[in-house]
Amino acid sequence: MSTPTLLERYRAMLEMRSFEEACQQGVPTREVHGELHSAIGQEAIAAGMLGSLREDDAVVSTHRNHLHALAKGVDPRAMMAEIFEKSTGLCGGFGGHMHLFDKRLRFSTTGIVGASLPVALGHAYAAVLGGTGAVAVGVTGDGGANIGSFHECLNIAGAWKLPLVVLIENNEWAISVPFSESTATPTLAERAPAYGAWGKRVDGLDVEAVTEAFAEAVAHARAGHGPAILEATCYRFRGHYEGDLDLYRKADEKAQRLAERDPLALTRQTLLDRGVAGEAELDAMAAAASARTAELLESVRRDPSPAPATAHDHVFVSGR
Amino acid sequence: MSTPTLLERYRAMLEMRSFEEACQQGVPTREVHGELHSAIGQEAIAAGMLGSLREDDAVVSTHRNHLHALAKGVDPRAMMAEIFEKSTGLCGGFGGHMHLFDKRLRFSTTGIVGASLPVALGHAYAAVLGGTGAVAVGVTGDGGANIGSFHECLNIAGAWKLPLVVLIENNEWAISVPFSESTATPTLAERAPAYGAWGKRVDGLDVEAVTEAFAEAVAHARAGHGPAILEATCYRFRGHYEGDLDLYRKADEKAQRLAERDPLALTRQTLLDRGVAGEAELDAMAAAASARTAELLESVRRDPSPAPATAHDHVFVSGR
Amino acid sequence: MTVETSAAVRNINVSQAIAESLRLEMARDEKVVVLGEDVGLQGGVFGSTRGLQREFGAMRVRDTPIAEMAFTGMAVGLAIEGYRPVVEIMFVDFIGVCLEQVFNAIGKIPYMSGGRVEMPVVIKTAGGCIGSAAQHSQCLWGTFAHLPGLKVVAPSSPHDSKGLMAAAVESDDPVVFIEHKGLLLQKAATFEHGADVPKERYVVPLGQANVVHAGSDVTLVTLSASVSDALAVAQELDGTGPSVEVIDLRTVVPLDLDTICASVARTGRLLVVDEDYVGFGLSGEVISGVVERLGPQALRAVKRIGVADTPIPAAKSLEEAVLPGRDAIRRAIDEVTR
Amino acid sequence: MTVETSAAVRNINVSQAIAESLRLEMARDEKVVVLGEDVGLQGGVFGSTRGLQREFGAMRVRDTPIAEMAFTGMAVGLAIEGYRPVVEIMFVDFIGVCLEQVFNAIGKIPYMSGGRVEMPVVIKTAGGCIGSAAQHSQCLWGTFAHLPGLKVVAPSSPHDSKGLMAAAVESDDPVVFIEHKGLLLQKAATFEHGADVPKERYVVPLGQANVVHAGSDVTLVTLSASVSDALAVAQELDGTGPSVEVIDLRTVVPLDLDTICASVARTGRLLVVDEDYVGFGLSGEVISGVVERLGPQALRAVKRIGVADTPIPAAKSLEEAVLPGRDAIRRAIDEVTR
Ligand SMILES: Cc1ncc(C[n+]2csc(CCOP(=O)(O)OP(=O)(O)O)c2C)c(N)n1
Ligand SMILES: Cc1ncc(C[n+]2csc(CCOP(=O)(O)OP(=O)(O)O)c2C)c(N)n1
Ligand SMILES: [Mg+2]
Ligand SMILES: [Mg+2]
Repeated sequence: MSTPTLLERYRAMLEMRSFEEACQQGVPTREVHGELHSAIGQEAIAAGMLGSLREDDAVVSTHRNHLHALAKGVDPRAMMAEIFEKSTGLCGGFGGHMHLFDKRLRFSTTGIVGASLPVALGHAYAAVLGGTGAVAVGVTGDGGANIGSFHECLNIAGAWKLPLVVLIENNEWAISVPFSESTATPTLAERAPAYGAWGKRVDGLDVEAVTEAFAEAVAHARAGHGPAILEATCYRFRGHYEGDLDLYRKADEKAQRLAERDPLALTRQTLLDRGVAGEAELDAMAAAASARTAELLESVRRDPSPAPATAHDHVFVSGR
Repeated sequence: MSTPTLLERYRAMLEMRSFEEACQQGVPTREVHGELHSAIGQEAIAAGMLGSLREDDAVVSTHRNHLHALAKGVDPRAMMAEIFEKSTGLCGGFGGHMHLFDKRLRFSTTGIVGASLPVALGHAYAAVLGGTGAVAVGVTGDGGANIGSFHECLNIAGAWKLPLVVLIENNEWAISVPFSESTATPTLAERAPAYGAWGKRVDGLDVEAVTEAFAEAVAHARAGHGPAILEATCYRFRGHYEGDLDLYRKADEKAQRLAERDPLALTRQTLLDRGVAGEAELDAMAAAASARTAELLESVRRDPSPAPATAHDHVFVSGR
Repeated sequence: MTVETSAAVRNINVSQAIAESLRLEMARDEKVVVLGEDVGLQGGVFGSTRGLQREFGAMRVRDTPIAEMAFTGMAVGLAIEGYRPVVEIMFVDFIGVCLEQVFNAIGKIPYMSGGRVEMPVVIKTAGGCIGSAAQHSQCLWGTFAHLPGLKVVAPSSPHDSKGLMAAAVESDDPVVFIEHKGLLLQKAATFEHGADVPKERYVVPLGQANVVHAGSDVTLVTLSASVSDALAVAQELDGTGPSVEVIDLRTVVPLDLDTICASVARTGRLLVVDEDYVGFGLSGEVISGVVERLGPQALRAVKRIGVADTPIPAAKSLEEAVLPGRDAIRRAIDEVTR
Repeated sequence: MTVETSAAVRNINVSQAIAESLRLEMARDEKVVVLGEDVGLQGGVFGSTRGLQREFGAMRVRDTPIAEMAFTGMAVGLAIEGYRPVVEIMFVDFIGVCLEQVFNAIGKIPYMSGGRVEMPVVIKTAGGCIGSAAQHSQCLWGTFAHLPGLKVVAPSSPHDSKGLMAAAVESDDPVVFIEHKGLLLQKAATFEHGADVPKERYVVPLGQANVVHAGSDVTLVTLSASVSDALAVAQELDGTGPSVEVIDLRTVVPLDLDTICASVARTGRLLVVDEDYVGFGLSGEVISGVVERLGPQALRAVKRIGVADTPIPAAKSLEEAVLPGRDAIRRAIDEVTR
């Protein structure tokens, strides 16, 4: 594994942003006819994961999962086709945006808050059983860190010294409930001692900081020292789901965050400040990412919907 | 509330022990035809609760609940009748030993591990809603502290500053699984900072130490400072339930604990050492407790079983 | 028992009807408290608690962390203290994390206490399909109904939503109140039955089904969002096809077998339309209940349609294939009257 | 498919039969792992995993903390990694804390993944009454059967326990395997059917009911511990009363309606005896399934007995009153043959 450069991470962030924007286009058209949860504003976290994970490491994500899938290497076309409810999708259109499964890459998601960590714990146990040296990353939001499975999984991982990395994307909100009102402590990372775990809070808008902290967390788990909690702070740029009126947040707070704390803009500025690339090069990079995604979307849109006659397949893999 | 003297606490412990021994008698006779969980060896904890609680404070206990009920002031006769499956029981014989409910005293229990704390949290919320100044004590074992509800309840109590006292009876075992193998940290009290809670570990065989620590925990909660975790260490003197072969624990470990670390013997020795009472007086006190309980048992045994025709009553309190 | 006042009747939608009902209950009885995720500031993700926090304060209408075990279990302590908690579990699919509190505690404590402890708790939740796939589309009323001690309600209209919620809150028994997401999002003006909602408080009693369309050839038993589909088909067939009696159950527990059997005794044909999973649930209970009461010989034809033991798929093309929509209802009526 | 070898047949009890089956499966396939509370050192609170940890080590037979969400959810990750986890939930009543993992993940992932991810998971648990009241006495097979994607097994004898556990472990579909506490504690010598257990591995296939007593007047459908009661009554009536065909379902999902209907087509009378709650569950499904297949006119009488929608009470006098024991079976046979 070679660690991507900042420029490469920036490119990944651009691709992630344009992927999310493409998905949004399916909502008003009802090509995506259920809820869609966008991770716009949280790209630096997923981009910070790049380079630390092996193919046999597991990542288990949540309802807000697209960027983790991309970071794990899931095929974007199959993903987008799944999100657009196509038979060519990652799961043939049966799962949809909240339920992405890639067995080979050990990537999966769940629409139930808190349900990601137990699955990740199972991967972590498998790594120890098989002596593979793999780790398992379980993702949760700040809201999800208050549900019971968080505790059960971290306690087991601590007691059994399992290679579990709990990645908390603290975007300050769980739907309409602010982090500060739902949590007993000012940070989530400070829960680590309760589980004999490694813990760190990192600025999740700073892709370099995330990269370093995530690598450290993974290294801790991979070395057999037990679980790690990495809390990455960020801000939910969109409503909870596309279409959420989002009236419960102060409009000016949101506007300010979008204007001043956009991880893409911040990274771009760093690249410019350091002279890694110029405006034109970065603009071209952004345009290329958009163009590639637009092409992808156009292509996915031509795919067929799953055949109604297959709707009762797969209940049992044995066929009965 | 006047705080009982050590001698009074010792008397309470004697009564608790003899209560538990009386209950055991129902097992071989099948008067108690389900599981029975004895708290022998854990008397100093319940006796340490005496004097700190008001009538409108709530106590929510577990499968190992008799002593907490006695400490809360539940009528021993109604309790024993319930345990012996009599129509005169606290719940008319419908609940049994694991399901004791005394609405007036705000005492209840559950047979499901971890299910006590959410109920206690509800009482704590009621205390704040009503501005009563009451507190709620939720009891759990060491094993029960690893289940998710522990986390959910302490986090909420911390975030909302609710008067919740979590009393952990750490008797070193959860059925056949030792505390040290199932828990990520050496103690449970050290989890307190993760919830912004007060936390303390106390020797649960030392009734004076428990008294002081429990009073402190209750005072913390009652003062509106949020939750408290009190971990009282002890040892399960009996099998998990009466009839458990208990082959998973080293026989000599158990024998030694019984011989050297019996909370009743320890308290008796303190009383003797301090010259509070003499051997004869303490023997007489023990004999009196046994005699009273024996009488109670005899009386309860004469009570009728619930009438089979009533078995479908009470499913809905509205009668339909 | 249903008070129908012609004055001050409005067209409001289901979420407004529920919020209005809760408002009236909270105003009548200060012991009513509402707990759940996003029920306060936002007024519920479907708006069915909108305005309550502003009116009654953040203590009585409490936004909770995502911790269903804790806040559902809180209802038990609150009930013992004399409160009447209304707990919202956002989607019924999430019951998997707190069924314990609902079925082993709330549902059983009245019985386990020998009738000494009441559990006047409402578990308010949303079910049904609106495109969000296997983990956000279930109905699960059959799951709750199988477990003793729980009343189970699933209204089909704004009118019934308001009146049944009043009944649920005033009930001393625990009630699982399953709103349908499709109905919650449906515009007021588009309701074809139960669209008029009196302004004042009224109660639609638990356990009384509603014959929403009279008929003589087939008894069609259904509930929740399927009622409008059944009605539409019945109306379409009026005069031209079989005469279909449509019964809206309103409550799954208690199940109003009296009304169902009275109808089947006339029609001899029973069709159950149920958006929940078909197997081991409501449809089997209705059929068995009728067969037990009337005897098998009283029936000429029996059928049920629903989600045939398949999780709900994501793609719309697949979702439509598993749901019991109007076409499926038409075909089923054909079959039982053939 | 059932291999019955006369050689090396022994009388062992149900917990030994299950432990033996798991031992054979673990020896055959190193991907089989067992997780749960007290399954290792103690060998299970009912002894049904005894000896496994000594033979296969503490990693493959793992004592877990009391954290059902975590260790049941672990099965998902393990299955994705190619393992075949057997998860013990000590009493089925505890499913309330981890139904989420079982019904939204294990049961639905094969479907949600479009058939790309298998869940060869066994959820092994104990149900039934042995005197421990409302929270430790339930059967709940109806609950699991209502939820798609789960096979549900409830054996009645040592023989079937061993063979069905082999089928469950080798199944690529998730299986909920509900042992009966009464059977787990029953002495080997007292089993009157299925007492002989071949020493070698054999499979009793899922979905095939067993006619344990032939008869011509009534079809009695039952399962688990009720089978012995039904058999006893049927044998008692042999010659003197109605001729009762006793069908042991063995598996609730798949439900062997072929065997049931073949019998009812002959007898015309159906009696379901079910220790689970009566309402909205197995008994309704069996009756409706038969009525749908054969038509109501094919039936002369139908009845079901079970726990009539009441939690299980503590006192023995009450417990006996709610359970479908031999007297209740006799009365029910009387009724359907009257
Ligand atoms: C058990 C459960 N409870 C509630 C929900 C509904 N829900 C979905 S996402 C969400 C908020 C999650 O907040 P957070 O974990 O902070 O993630 P974010 O949406 O901010 O990324 C809620 C309450 C759910 N899916 N599962
Ligand atoms: C959710 C749940 N899981 C498992 C059990 C079975 N069980 C009952 S008591 C017990 C051990 C509890 O250990 P601990 O909390 O330490 O209490 P102790 O018995 O030592 O007093 C277990 C596993 C249960 N009742 N509920
Ligand atoms: Mg968040
Ligand atoms: Mg313990």
